[in-house]
Amino acid sequence: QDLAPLNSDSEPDRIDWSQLDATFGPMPAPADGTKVGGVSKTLTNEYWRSLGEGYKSFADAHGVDVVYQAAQSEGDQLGQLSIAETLISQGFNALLFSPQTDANLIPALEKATAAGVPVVNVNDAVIPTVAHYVGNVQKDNGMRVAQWFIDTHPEGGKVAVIEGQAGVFAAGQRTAGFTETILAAGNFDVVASVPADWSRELAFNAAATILQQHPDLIGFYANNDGMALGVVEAVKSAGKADQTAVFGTDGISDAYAAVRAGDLTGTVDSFPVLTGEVAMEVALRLAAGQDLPRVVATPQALITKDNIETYATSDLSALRATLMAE
Amino acid sequence: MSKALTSLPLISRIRFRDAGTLVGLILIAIVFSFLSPSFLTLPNLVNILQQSSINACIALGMTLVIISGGIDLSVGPVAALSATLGAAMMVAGVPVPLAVLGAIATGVACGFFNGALIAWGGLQPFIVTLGGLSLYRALALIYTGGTPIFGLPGEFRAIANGTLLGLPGPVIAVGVLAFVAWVILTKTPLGEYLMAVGGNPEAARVAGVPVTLTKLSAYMISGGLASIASLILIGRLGAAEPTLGNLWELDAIAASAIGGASLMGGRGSIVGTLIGCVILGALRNGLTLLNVQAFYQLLATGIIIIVAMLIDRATSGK
Amino acid sequence: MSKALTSLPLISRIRFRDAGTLVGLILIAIVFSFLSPSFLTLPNLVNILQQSSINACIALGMTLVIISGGIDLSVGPVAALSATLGAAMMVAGVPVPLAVLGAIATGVACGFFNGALIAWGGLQPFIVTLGGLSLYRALALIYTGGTPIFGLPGEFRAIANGTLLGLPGPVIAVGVLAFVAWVILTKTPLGEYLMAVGGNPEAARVAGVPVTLTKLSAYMISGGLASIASLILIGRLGAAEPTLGNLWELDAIAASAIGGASLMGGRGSIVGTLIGCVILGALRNGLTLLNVQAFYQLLATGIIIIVAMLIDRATSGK
Amino acid sequence: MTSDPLARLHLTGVTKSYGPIQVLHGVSLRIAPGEVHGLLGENGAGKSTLLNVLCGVVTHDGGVIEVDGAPVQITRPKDAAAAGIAMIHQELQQVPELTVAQNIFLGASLRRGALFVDHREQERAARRILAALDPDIDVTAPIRDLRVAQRQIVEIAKALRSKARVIAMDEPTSSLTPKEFERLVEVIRVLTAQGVSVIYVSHKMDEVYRLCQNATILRDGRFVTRVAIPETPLPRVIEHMVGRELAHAHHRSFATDRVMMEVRDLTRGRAVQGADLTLHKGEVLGIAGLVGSGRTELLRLIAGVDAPDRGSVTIEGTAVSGANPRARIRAGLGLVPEERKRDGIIRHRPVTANIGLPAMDKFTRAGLIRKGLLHKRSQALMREVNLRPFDVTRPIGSFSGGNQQKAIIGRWLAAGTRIYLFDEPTRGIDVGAKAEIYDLIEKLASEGCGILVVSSELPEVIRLSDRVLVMCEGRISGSLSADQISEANIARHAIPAG
Ligand SMILES: Nc1ncnc2c1ncn2[C@@H]1O[C@H](COP(=O)(O)OP(=O)(O)OP(=O)(O)O)[C@@H](O)[C@H]1O
Ligand SMILES: Nc1ncnc2c1ncn2[C@@H]1O[C@H](COP(=O)(O)OP(=O)(O)OP(=O)(O)O)[C@@H](O)[C@H]1O
Ligand SMILES: [Mg+2]
Ligand SMILES: [Mg+2]
Repeated sequence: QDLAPLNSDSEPDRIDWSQLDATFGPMPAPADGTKVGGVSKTLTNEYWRSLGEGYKSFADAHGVDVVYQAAQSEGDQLGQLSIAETLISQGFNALLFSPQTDANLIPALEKATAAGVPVVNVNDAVIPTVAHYVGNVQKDNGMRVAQWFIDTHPEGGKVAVIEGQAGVFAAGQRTAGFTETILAAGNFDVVASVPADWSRELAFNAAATILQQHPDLIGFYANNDGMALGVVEAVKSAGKADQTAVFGTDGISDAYAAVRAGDLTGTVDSFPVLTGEVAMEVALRLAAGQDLPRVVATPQALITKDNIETYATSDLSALRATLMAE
Repeated sequence: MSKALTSLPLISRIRFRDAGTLVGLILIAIVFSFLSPSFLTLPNLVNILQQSSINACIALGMTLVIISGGIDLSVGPVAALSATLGAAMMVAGVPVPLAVLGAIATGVACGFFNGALIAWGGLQPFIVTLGGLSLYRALALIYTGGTPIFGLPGEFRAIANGTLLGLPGPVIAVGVLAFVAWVILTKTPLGEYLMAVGGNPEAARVAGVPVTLTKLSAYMISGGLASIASLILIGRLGAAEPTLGNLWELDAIAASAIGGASLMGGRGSIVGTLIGCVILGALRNGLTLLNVQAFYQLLATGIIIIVAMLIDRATSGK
Repeated sequence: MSKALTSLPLISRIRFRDAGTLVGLILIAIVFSFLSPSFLTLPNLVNILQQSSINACIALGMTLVIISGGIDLSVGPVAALSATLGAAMMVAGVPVPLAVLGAIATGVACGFFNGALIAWGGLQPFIVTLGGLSLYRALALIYTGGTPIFGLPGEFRAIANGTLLGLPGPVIAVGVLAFVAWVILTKTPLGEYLMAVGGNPEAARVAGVPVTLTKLSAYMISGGLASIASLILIGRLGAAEPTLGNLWELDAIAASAIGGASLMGGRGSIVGTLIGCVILGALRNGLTLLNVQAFYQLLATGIIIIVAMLIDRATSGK
Repeated sequence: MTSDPLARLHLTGVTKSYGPIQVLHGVSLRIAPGEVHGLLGENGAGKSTLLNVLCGVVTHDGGVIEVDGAPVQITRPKDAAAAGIAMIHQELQQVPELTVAQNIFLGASLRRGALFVDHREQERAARRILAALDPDIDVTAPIRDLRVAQRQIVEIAKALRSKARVIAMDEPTSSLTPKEFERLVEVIRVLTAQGVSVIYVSHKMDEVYRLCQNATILRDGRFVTRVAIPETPLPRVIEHMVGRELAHAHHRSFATDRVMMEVRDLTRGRAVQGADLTLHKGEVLGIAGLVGSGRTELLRLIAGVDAPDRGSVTIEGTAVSGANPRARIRAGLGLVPEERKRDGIIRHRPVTANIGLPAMDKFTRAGLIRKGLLHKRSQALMREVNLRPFDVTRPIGSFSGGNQQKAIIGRWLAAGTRIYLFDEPTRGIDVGAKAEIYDLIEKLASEGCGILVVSSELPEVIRLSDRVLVMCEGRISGSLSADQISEANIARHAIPAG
């Protein structure tokens, strides 16, 4: 059957991760010798490594083998395609793809589908024809930060966005979520929205320039944590740490440390390890023949100094419990 | 008889040169086939060729440009721009052959723009095509608004996904293009002009070689091949993204250099470049088969590029 | 008197050459100051200098390498490797000066490795440093496991964040380094050797120039400057990432080329390169001030690189 | 000015400036069909520039060019070819990776159909052209594998390929031996008999007297006079060129018994096999031989530019080893290479930099170059050899070939070299400067330097040498002491037996 092009943020056929057990019963035990292959975007970013940890911890718990491969660098689209194609020919029971772009893994997806291997698209870029997607709602990410500003600064003010690489889905959605929400509040002004290509250095430079021009800026929203940490340094060296809030995205460990230290105001954690576990669970359920909704939404939460200890736990089941409770 | 004798050295010299690159490929193949049983199977070899075909298509044009003493860093963005334009035409209902021609014309036009700045403007190729790298990418992004174009017609995709005699369509297409490039380089005046312009521009000018036209042709061919590569890719992907073609220039330059092209110009070989592409393709394929972690893949890529050059240098003499 | 007369053309020629680049800078500055009132303010100009300083530091080494007829694509990864090693030492409690020396030594060692393959191995600079681009990046990633190193000592960070006479520490540091590079290039035998080796390596060898040592020095200086740039960066950011330095090589090459260095070797100027860096820095700063949308920033970057080269060419004559 | 119906080529009032420097001031030239016309003048007089104008390599600022009475516009090399003008360039203009045949037909390749180069036909034609010049050249070999002399012959062949009505030859024999010159004479005879006109530029006055009917003399870019060659005695011609008469000097010897350098069993492939030689203080040792006999290679081995397979070089009692020119230079040795453009000059750098290169330490204090000292010293040296134009700050590439040679020689004087290896020292040097260089060599000898001179000009070898070694097929085939030196004796050893 032909699937409608997927928009992971708005697809109606969706389920929240917390409802999986309730709706479809407990995980069926995987068959002996089940192998799952994962193709990640890159390993140079903690987010994707954590995702792999999630795959592995869940797979280990259920006696499943995982192979987790990544392109040599972010942006290496053809390299990732080669990796995916090479994996398919090795006979996996399910595949987890985190594509570099919306399209670069399509041939691999088609090959896998033809071979009857279920493919789960895990986060970030979205293959429009994919049958199963696991990940957070990107747009919601920016909306949460915008909401924080609306709540804490009822008087409004100037804010700026530091964007990721031009043309990347997640960057566009996060920025749009933030900008639309905060502008809808009426009394906020997005005075700058410029790209820093996921680079801490470029983010630092852009933030320094923006602060120079708008000394009364009340906050920055950065599309990922690396850039946010660069912005934090620029804010500190401009002596505006008290006035200017800085938000990141992803919830990497350095961001947690910076939130604790009071440098970073907050980050939208999308819980990569947990996401990895959920994705692996979805893959195994599919391999076992279950029929799941097209999108399984994974949790995210705005982490600030106030609530950080609730989420900063290495105990995954405790974290699961906390998030389930929300 | 004397003629046969005198023409022998040239042939054997050329073959000898490419043989150096071949030795590198064979060594890599031997190592991988020992480490992974699936490496030396027919489907995997076809797979390697298929995966190398896009890089090969780009590298053919790159080799001609490098021989002419230049470099083309803008191939990836040129590919993206022509792919998105071509795809938009197809989606808008333009007949496939016309859209394909349109895409190729776009690539050739970008190449013309590069070539014009270099040949007439007298600017350095590196910097012109570095500017082009940003420029064409920006045009592709602006044109598409940053979103991929989906829904390419099935008849178009069938070409890229078909097979002939067990070989995938892209491999055959690139094979034909390589043959054409080889003929151009070794059998036509343009090939001589490229060698002359790259080898000794002053001598070329004095001899009445149309230096400007020659440079223009090199960049236009490179642009055209970039758009053909992008068509192959979008045929396989079924979608055209404005971000496609990222880092293509580096792979293509690496393949040309491994294949014996000199970045000082005047030297290079189509056969060598093709072998270079397969070396890079086999490398990536073998490392994935062995499930080598990404960081170590990167390490291996770096080491093997250098080792391939060393082997090549050692076997091909000075 | 005759001496004054005969030496005049040379001086005016050099000044004239760099003046072309300066014209480009002034034009860009005029355009931006019309479009944004905050562009031509003192704090913003200092800001531009500060933001250009890292690229300038890299570009100094790049210029020397380019003059010697080579190219160094590996500067970014070399910076990442030395930054992460240096940061790890500091975090482990090694005294700051020692850790700084260690970082610089790492950069110089990487440069030595590049230089050795090029000078002794006879490989092409482009391809050696392309291999290095993967190799050093992989080493930095493997060493750190891919995670940034935080918690740099405050005394170290104070250097990068301090100011002297109203100028930020990095600007002063790079200014001093630029002066040293200028002296090396124009006043020392090494400078003469670099020009000779880049201009005609064979003739240089016959004339007794220590070609191997000269090339080695160029790459070692470039490696050392890359690590100094990375130290400035991590001092400012407070963290050393294994992914830092991405695409630094392109900015540095662009700056050198805009500043008049010829990628064929034998020609280039420190002053010109510095102006080139400020052009690129001003460009990025101005586009941010104007809040230009991402795609159009990319477009403007491409166009301005090309236009800067055209202005430069037009004003500096042939 | 009325056009002369008899003239094959008529130039009037040609001017040319490079930026502010005017190098041609209204030069005129007239050549009849079938005439060989000499174009004479000192280094830098503007001969090459004039020919380059004629061939569209540089565009002139003013003046008229008429071919067979019709004015022609020449702004590109193609225009010159269309007007039936071909040229042999002073600096070899070849593409190293292309074959001999491809180089000969570069820019005018023979086609098979409209699209393809007919390599076979080109090779056949190239072989036909080369048959008269040097049948040993392999037309399918890439140019980079050829020696200088062979490459110069290829350069000649390039000009002969087209059916030109005028062939401009800019020092076509600067690397050739008398034997090859004779072949060229034969070729020119055939051409002129067919009505082709030849402009012949050379500093070898005997050649000019063999070939030319008339000559035009330039000085400092100005037309001086036109002379009928056989009727005008050589001293008159030289006076027109140089502006003064040259004293005819005789050989003086300063040779001593003290050994400066010993070369034993030096061997590299087939090019040089078991060469032994001893050079004494104050001695000028000539090395003669045919083209390809291995003289250049021998000097390169001695200078450490190429690595020998075996053998030793001992300078002042100390053995030097390895292919390391720098170590030889420190030991007091210097090579003036044959192929100036490839092995000699750094084009974009000023004369001073080119001079200072080997002996930077002499011009350095506390790590910094003493530019003033280097400048003064360069000026002093260049005044001695009469550099034209006298501006040591100009890039060396903008000087005429002969003046570049003077700068390269000056480099070793500046370095305080004790052992000079001259490979074709006066190649491309005008008669006046030639005398100056001979004087210079003699002066160096008188100061106790040892000098090796490789030259294909026998009169030069005889004029300069205290002793002559003759090379043949890579071996030293004969050694002639002062009283044995003669053209006949040299030729006897130079020609391979059998
Ligand atoms: N590209 C250039 N730029 C500036 N000056 C130049 C250039 N080329 C030649 N000249 C000058 O033009 C003058 C004439 O040079 P030309 O090469 O024609 O001399 P020539 O008579 O051929 O000398 P030679 O016998 O040494 O070959 C010289 O003074 C030279 O320095
Ligand atoms: N580039 C080269 N490629 C191949 N063989 C060479 C090359 N250079 C020199 N040879 C060989 O070395 C021998 C000696 O050449 P060399 O140039 O030393 O002779 P020469 O006497 O100086 O003649 P010339 O007048 O041509 O300079 C030649 O016979 C040739 O076989
Ligand atoms: Mg001349
Ligand atoms: Mg010789």
